Amino acid sequence: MENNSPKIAELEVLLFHYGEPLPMKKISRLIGVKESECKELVGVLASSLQNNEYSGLMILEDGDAVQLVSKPGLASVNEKLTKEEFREELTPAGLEALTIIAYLGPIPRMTLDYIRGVNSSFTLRALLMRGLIERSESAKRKNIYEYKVSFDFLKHMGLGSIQELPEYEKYKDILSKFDVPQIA
Amino acid sequence: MENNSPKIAELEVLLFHYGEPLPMKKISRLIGVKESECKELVGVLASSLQNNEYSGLMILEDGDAVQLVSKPGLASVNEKLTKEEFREELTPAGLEALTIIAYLGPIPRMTLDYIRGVNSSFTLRALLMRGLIERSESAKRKNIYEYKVSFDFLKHMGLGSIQELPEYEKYKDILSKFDVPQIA
Amino acid sequence: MSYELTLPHYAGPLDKLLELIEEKKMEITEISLAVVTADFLDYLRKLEGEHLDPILVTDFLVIASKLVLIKSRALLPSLEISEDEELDIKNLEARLKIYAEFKLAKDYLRKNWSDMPKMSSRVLFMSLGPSFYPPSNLKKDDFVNILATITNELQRIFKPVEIVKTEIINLKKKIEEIIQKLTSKPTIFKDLAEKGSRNELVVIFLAILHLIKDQLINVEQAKNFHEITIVKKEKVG
Repeated sequence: MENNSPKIAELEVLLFHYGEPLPMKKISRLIGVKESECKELVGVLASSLQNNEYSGLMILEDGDAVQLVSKPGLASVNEKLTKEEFREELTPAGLEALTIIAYLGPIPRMTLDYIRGVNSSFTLRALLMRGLIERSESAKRKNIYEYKVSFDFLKHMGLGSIQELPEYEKYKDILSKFDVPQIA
Repeated sequence: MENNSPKIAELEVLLFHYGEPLPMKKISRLIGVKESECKELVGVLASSLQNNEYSGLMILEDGDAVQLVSKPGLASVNEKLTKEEFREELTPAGLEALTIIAYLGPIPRMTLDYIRGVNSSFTLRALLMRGLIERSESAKRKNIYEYKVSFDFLKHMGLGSIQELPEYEKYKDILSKFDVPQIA
Repeated sequence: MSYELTLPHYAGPLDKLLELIEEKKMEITEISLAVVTADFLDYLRKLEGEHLDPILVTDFLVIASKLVLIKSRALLPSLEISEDEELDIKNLEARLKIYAEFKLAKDYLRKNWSDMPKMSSRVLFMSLGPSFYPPSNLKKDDFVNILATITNELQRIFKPVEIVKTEIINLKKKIEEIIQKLTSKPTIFKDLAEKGSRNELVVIFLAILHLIKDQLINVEQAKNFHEITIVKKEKVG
């Protein structure tokens, strides 16, 4: 295997420069590698940062995009740097919706309503406004929005990716286990 | 010698966060070490980054100030990203935010978020970087920024003033009714 | 926003249902759902009394109507129900089980959530200053189109809430009607359903369960598969 380190350094520089979550597609194009290879590079950089105790940085990742952030363990310095405007308190309805979206996302509102037994439109709107979830048009069905948690959600939870949620795999497929009829 | 790695990681986070050159004095205060010790930490971080071929970052020391920047060989990929980003047309989110700011400006981010039903932080930053909007501190409320379109933007659209926007009064009226409700 | 802001301490209908079943130390089954139906309706009436967000009350009523269907079948085994309704019953069971599963996950999120983010990131292009890059995909006329879309969407979202769907008839009115219709002589239950639609039957049942709670009437069912007769209770004293 050829030496990947220059590509990995380029990847880190891109994330450092851009600051916000950078789509994997863009990264692949900019550093001139295939998307599958790009995922690998992200993995190498992530574990290199994680294992380097001198480094205060880490990778956030959701499959589509990557962001460079500070490690959650460095609470004392983090406290001094974080502005009050980033404070987000959760209501019970917000917590409930976020939990289901975190594990099952991307999901349409209908599925969320079905599981919660309530109409979630205002809760979703509030979470969107606060940047804790994102919506995008469903790949399968036009005019249907799907919701998933955002990178900011990961930052409040201190998680590197959604897969780090406990029992993620168990919950991910929960709907199929209960013989739920066709919803959304 | 005690284990310095948490302090070094904190130092990196500080530099990552501020971006600009930080005086050694400020660093020592923020991470709670003596200035002499701080110099040592900077030295360790600098050589750790230098020797790590996976890392695209380095320490730049200028007199008494320290900055985290990308390694010199890697600047071209950043330039590519910047150019691409600004050459791109505005996204639907960008167009929407810009329009609301044009008709309602100066408005705080909260009002924009409320009307759009999604968080606008990233979109606002992108519009600011493109010089299409400007921000200033609210005259009424401290620590609240308000946004309005830039003079350059108006000129580019062939408008002498905001009032020349099509159906300005009508839409300003309609949108003003949807201002954020006064809630704690 | 009212849902989020005015009701932070109110649980949703499934939450309440689960709580009632757990109080009775029962598993989630059709039987246990029938058992807690009256308690659920009782709670719903309390909610209504507090003049809460109509959306919340509607959410409760939707679940209530399914419960009453379950209860109806438990009381009246001869009751014929459609495939859709059968599915509805099975669904409610499944939904409640899924909801129960998510309770643990919810606890995890609650415990690990930090109001302030635990990680920080940099803003977009932190090291660059602003310059001028006007969009070429924006013409003056586009403004009005964009604004029309936004205002339509806002009006759709903030329109006055339809309090209860047409399917769900106003409970209190129905209760009054039933009381008026009730004479001292026995009335056949099905005579109460004027149009005889399933939904109306369900609502009547709901109303009757209220009345049972109020001890205004007695429900007598001579035998399984027999029709229920309703007698107005004589006021004592």
